[in-house]
This record gives sequence, C-alpha cells and structure tokens, in this order.
Amino acid sequence: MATVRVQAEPFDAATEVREITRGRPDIGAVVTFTGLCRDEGGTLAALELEHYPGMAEAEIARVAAEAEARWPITGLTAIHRFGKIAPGDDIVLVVAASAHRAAAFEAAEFLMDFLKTRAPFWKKEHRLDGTAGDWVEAKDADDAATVRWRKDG
Amino acid sequence: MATVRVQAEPFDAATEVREITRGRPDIGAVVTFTGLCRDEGGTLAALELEHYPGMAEAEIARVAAEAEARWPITGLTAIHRFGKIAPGDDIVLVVAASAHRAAAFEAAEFLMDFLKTRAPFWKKEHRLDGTAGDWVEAKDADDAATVRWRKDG
Amino acid sequence: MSELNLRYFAWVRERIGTSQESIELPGNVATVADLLGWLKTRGPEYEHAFEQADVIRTAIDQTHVPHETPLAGAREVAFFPPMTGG
Amino acid sequence: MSELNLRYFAWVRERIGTSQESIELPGNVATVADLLGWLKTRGPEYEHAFEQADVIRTAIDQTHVPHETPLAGAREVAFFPPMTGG
Repeated sequence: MATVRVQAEPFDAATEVREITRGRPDIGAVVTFTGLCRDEGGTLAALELEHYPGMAEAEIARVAAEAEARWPITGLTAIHRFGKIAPGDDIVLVVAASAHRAAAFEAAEFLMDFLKTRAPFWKKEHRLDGTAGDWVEAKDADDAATVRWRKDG
Repeated sequence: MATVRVQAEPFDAATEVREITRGRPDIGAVVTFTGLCRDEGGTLAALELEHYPGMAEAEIARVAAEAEARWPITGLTAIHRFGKIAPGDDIVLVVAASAHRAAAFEAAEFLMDFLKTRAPFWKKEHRLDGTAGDWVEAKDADDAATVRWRKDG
Repeated sequence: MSELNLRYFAWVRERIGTSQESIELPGNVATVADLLGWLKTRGPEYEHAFEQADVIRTAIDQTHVPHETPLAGAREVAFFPPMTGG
Repeated sequence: MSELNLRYFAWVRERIGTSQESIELPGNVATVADLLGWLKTRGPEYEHAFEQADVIRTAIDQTHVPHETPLAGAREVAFFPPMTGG
C-alpha cells in the first residue's frame, strides 16, 4: 500500500527512503525522483501550485496502486506540495523500492508520468518583474510519455 | 564533469544531491538510485566487494562521460563502495540531475546498467551458517539491460 | 431537480470568478457536456471560461470523466484545465 | 623480452593463489589469448583458473580488451570473472 501525501510543507527525501527501507532487508534498489522549481533563466519569482483537495490524493493513490499491481515493488511513496514554491525548492517526490533495479526505476517513472497528466495540480508563474503570471501550459510531451506504458502497445 | 568515487565508507545520498543542486536553479529533476545489500531470505551475513583499484574509478568515469554526452544533464554522481557490506547497507549510489525528468531518469538507468556490466567489482557472499561463500554469478539479464541503449538498435 | 456542487480550478476558476457554487440542475441537463453548454449561457464570464470546451477537463465526485458522462447520481462536478503538476 | 605486471581478481585470484605477479613475457606470446594459453601451462592452479577461457575478462592497463588484443606496449594485464558490482 503506497504512501501518498499532498501538503504545503517541504518534504525530506532521506526520511521517506528510511521509512520505506527500515526493517526490509529484501530491498536491493531504491529510486527517488525529486521535481524542483526551476527559475526559468532568472525570471521566475515563484510557482503557485493550486490543487483539488481530496481528488489530488485520490488520483495519485490510484496511479500508485496501478504501479504496485504492475511491478514487484516493496515500497512506494509519492508526495506532492501545493502553495507558493520558490525556485530551487522541491515540488514533488517519488520513492520506489524493489528487490531489483528495473522494477524500482520503472515504477518511479510510471508514477511520475501519470502523476503529471492525471493528478489535479496546476502551476501558475509569478514573475520577478511583477507582471501577472501565466498558468503553465500542459505539454504534449507529457501526454506522449504516458503512451509507452500501454500494455497493448 | 561527473563526480566518481570508489570508497569503503558509507555515503549519504542527501549530501550528494545537495552538492549537485546547490546554486543550480536550472535543475528541475533529480533522480537517485541506491543499490543495497539484500539479506537473501535471511541467509546472508555480508557481501564482500572486491574491486580493481584505479580501473574501477576509470571505468565508471568512462560510462559517466558517455551519459553526459548523450543526455542534457546538469549533474551526475556515482559512488561505489568496496569491502564488507552488511544486509540493508548501501552499495552504490547514482545521482542524475537535469532540467527535465526524462533525461535524469535515462541517464541514471544507463549509468547503472553499464556500471553493473563494465565496472570491475565482484561480490562474494558470506553466509550466516558460516559456510564458505560463493562468488555471485553475473546475470544474463544485466547484459541484456545494456542492449536497449544501443543507438543503432 | 437536484442540487449539484460545482468546482472550478486554475484559469477556469479565475475566469468565472468563483471556486465553487451550488446549482439546481435543470431537467434537460443530462451529461457533463450538457452542463457545460448550459453553464455557458449563464453570462460572459462562463462563456469565456468554457469558450474552448474541448480543452476543459471534468471530474465527477473526484474522478476524471469524459464529457459524455451522465450526471445521474453526481454530487460534485469539477471543471479545470489540463493538469500541470509534477 | 619485457616485464609485465599481471593482476588477478575474484575467483581467478583465489584459484591462482596470488593477486599479482611480474613476469618476463616469452617471445612467442603476442596477444592476451596467447598469454592466457601460456599461463595455463604454469601449473594446475593456473589450469584451474583459466579452464573456461571464454568466461575470463581481460584488461590492459585498466581498460577492457578482447582476448585477441596484442600485448605490445602493455604494462599491466588483468584477468577476472564477469563483473558483478552495482
């Protein structure tokens, strides 16, 4: 059963890895993915992350359950922040653990690909020059990234 | 230029991630891979990792340089331990950072796949029952894992 | 007629000017697409929010659904742009 | 004849009973494969270490090389089983 959290507070990857690996000497591989707020060439003051409370957790949990059904993973954690996030700060964390590396890598990538296209979060940019920020546009590349996981593909 | 270290001492993933991301607000994605010593169903007392000093560092650095040439990565670290390692303890760490997640994931996987088949390390098992340990056998699956990275494939 | 909670997010919310509201569902509104069409008649802010109906994503009771989904039994319907989290 | 440093790792090292040695290379030993064949004539421990020559990996001056590689210019040649790190 995956650990899923949606929170304003920062997270600590090392703590989450410890939670997953403690007392589990059958784990041979741990993959973490951390998504950070880029400064967009020094133009960005902050990202503001809006989310749909309740559905955000539920949707990430659904994707995590799919990953757990698909790969022999021993531990899976996904944490997504909301609110104002400064450049260089963390936005999202995925931790996947397994006996072997391929499952850990694939589960983490799968979770990130679907989290990006299915979890109800929206990013708005606040610019350093004070101009009204734009909503970040969804990228076709993110939809394309989910296609490779089709089992009938 | 990648950071490559071969050492007996434990490493700290969080420290290595900080080294790579500090002062780099163009980084949007950090992937870490940690390989741990499994207890093999409670039968293993320790793994003993032998290596070829000098060549181990050189070979990992060659693989890292290939990854840096192939993906737009902003930071790459690989640390491999040698000596006696207890179940649950870390063996290897790879950290890959990039503006976007695909490059970070792929560079980390590529580095691990080739590190496993090219870096001169050998694992010997020490069993809890005191019997002489066997040398771990190389797996065909590890060779197979490198084939997918062929550019002409 | 049944009471329905509507939620709007991101630029859909900004354009409409509210994050949620309760409505009495008109009898001739059967699907999410019907609801979208009906909302567009409620004023220029709704018209603006939903002018490109095909990019609007929808959820019923916190689960993604396509526009042709019937509203029967729904308590909460949400409208939002494509997600950009992660 | 030239002086060559030989290094052995893992079960190759265990079977031979030493981790490195210096040898004077016989004149008729031109490639890594020649060297492997010559080493096998040096005693049962070498015979045992190299009985399956095709699984033995080799490096010249700390770079992987195939068995047919000439030894000309080599200072250090290493013999070892397939790697199992990571």
